[in-house]
Amino acid sequence: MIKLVTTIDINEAYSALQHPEAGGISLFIGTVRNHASGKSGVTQLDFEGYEPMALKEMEALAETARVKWPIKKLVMIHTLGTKKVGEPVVIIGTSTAHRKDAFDSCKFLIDELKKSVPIWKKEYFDDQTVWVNSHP
Amino acid sequence: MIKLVTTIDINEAYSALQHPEAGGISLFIGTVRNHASGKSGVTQLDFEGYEPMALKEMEALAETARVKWPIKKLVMIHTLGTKKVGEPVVIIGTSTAHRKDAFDSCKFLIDELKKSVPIWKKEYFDDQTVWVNSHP
Amino acid sequence: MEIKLFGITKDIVGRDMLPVPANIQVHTVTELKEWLYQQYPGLEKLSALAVAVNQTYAEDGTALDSTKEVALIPPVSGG
Amino acid sequence: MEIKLFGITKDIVGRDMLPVPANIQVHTVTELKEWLYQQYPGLEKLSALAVAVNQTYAEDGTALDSTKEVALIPPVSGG
Repeated sequence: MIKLVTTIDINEAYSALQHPEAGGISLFIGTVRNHASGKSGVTQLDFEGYEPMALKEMEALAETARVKWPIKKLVMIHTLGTKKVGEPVVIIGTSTAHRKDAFDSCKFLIDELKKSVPIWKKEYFDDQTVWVNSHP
Repeated sequence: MIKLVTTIDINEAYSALQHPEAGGISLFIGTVRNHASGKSGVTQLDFEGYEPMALKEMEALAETARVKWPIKKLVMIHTLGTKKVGEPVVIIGTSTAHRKDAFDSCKFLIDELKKSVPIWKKEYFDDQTVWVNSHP
Repeated sequence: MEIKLFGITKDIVGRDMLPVPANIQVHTVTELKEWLYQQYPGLEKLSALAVAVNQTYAEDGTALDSTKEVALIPPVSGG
Repeated sequence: MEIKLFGITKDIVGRDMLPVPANIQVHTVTELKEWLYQQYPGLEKLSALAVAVNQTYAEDGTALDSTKEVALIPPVSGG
């Protein structure tokens, strides 16, 4: 299950990961923190995506992960739009027969998603907005 | 949140992991597989625990993890009683500011739980029952 | 002194609580295990057998007495 | 040819779709970026700027033409 949504449903993600031969499910949920690197007071965030390309990149990462690990089921869901502190913005999940593969593949997918999937985060502070990572 | 239950509620675990300074939540869910090591045809499982000691061991593991990683919130929930294939039997979760700490601490907790927490799994096959790990 | 039994140790002994007769002297974990292996040879075939005293894993030399909660801990298999 | 803009590139250029005038010759990703940096110096201050052609990351030498979907990809920050 790979998709872009406005709101994450953890139960839906968990259900999509169930498989009779899976002994372990690793889920990663990224949430909005109230402080970004070196700054405090994030009040909200906006996520914008280049949607068709983001989905293609997510599918490509999933394919790479499936070659590296014996994954039974896989979930990559990212939200777009406005989020408040504490809200989930991304959920990644893998189910495998053995738990180490679930942890390793789940971590790979979130690490790579953050590097290559064309989604952008704008942080709102009291007095300014910042597109995260844009400037050195 | 550390406890022994009859049924795992994933939403409850997720809620207990939320924290405004947490950017990442790692969840591990262990489920009943339909084949154990080398054998096939598990029809159900029973989990039995030495409950007060199991809770003490889980608390001790949590304390060790909190010393090793900057954990915001932590969940360790194990079920006892009869489970069918596919049902969740354990859920471990940690929330941290940075995702690597969440993955590492979550994996540590499930690895150590499986080594030391006094809970026993009995597998039912068509023609026999087996206490897992009992014999060399 | 009574010994709490769990998992396969309960099946081997045939009950979930084993009283140690008053005339049997078991002052340490090691002495308890020696006595148990004589009475229930099946216990010695397990891949491991730990003893918990007051709900904590005990060492071989840990002292036992009837005021303490003593339990056999066969190989765990939770998760 | 039109260039899709996202995130901070949209703010720098002031719109989400930038037409490349017909008299401007940009045959490759490198040529497109050179032209953009002249027109919008703010783009050169970004920590990185990739170009996607047909929804795939393109190399500097990838050929461009008006039949292709071209987009600027500033540093991503999802997750």
